[in-house]
Amino acid sequence: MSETKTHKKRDIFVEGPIDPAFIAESIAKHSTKHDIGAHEIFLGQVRADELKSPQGMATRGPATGNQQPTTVQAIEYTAYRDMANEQMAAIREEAFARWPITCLHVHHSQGIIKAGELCFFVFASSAHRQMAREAVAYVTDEVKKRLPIFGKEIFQGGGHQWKHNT
Amino acid sequence: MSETKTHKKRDIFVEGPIDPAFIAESIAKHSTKHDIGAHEIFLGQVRADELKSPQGMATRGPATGNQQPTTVQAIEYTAYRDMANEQMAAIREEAFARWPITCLHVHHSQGIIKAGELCFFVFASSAHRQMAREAVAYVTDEVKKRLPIFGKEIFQGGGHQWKHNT
Amino acid sequence: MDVKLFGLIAEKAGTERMQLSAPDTDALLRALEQHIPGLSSLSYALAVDRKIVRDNVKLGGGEEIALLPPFAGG
Amino acid sequence: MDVKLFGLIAEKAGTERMQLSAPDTDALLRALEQHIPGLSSLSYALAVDRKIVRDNVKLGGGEEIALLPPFAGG
Repeated sequence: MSETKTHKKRDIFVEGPIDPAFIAESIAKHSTKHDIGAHEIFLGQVRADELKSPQGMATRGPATGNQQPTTVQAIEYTAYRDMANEQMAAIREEAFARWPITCLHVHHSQGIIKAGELCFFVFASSAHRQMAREAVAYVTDEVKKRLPIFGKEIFQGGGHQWKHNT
Repeated sequence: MSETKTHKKRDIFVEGPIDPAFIAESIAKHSTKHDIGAHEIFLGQVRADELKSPQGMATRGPATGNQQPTTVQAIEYTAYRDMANEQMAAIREEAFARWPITCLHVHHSQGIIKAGELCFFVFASSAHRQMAREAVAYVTDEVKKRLPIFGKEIFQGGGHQWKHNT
Repeated sequence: MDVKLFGLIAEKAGTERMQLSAPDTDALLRALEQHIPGLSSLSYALAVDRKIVRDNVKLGGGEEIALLPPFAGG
Repeated sequence: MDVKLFGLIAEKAGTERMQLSAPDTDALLRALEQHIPGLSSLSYALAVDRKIVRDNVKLGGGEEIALLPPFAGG
């Protein structure tokens, strides 16, 4: 990837869930790059987590309707978009400096993403598998740590709590 | 995944390249599994490698037409299919024994796969990212080491040599 | 200056934006804790011009300020 | 017994199948090296009933035998 492309202003956010057809298109675009031998992809999917303890409810808002929320029905993602994109640009440069990868694509959802839907897509390609593998692991972990993205877990039957990465 | 499913006879081989649309379908099928939070995917793509040294030609057959083959145009994959599927079943059991993954899918091409086309697809899903990531790395490496799959690199302008994993 | 609020903090404050003036980030945080109920008991970070700031820094008034609750991307 | 040949070895032998009889794998390999030009200088593994065998094992005649050049999957 050229310096120009690396520094290009990119917006990783997409409205709503990530469509598997979009992932297929993204993969297919690489068929013209004949120096690529390996693609590594990470996808985040919204889990229908069960609420385990009442402490978990400490931060939820006033329950509406059913007073016993149980499982996560959806996550509503919001982001400090400008800062998130700047952080992502920094992570991207770190990844290109560290591994000889051919390309790197990252997308994250905004808005309401239901359980079973995809909210996060990290995709790296390289000549050999080790580089793409390590780059995807690094980028996935750093995005979770460094990007100001907020997730409101919405419970079945009403109520919510704020997710936080550990 | 249930014991029965783990031991089901599976055939990993597909004729020709792996279609990105097939990958999309495979991803989409997991939207009903609400305990999945992470998918990790590895894809192998045929590289148009350049022939670097005359030693590389030691095993190629009689050149036809052009006597100076340069880059790999395609790989023709053949396999000892029964043994490969048995080895894959063993690797699958090792992966399920070692990581709490929800599912694991592996597909490999047979026949002629052109540069830029996909020949190998490894896909694991789990609640959290670390397990799927490690399982895909393990399965990818073990498949390359243990499955009797053979690759004839066909050069542009004629001639070929036999690929071998290092 | 304009302070952006996100997630749980925006929820507690009942708004995504607040207008305050302060000479430095320590003073700004004291003002924010007065305006947002329970802020002092929450875990958050302060960003000045889209960078997280941990020590006290002077503010000119033109900075982009944001209060960030724990991250949850991915 | 029926011996399956693959990849480079099938190419050298000019066939994907060979009929030979031998009491054990060592004797079988000697017979194969006589029939396939240059086999002794190649890197290969022998599989008996779809498992790679490194030591000499007795053969009853009903086994599935295969000669495997280096693997190239993935």
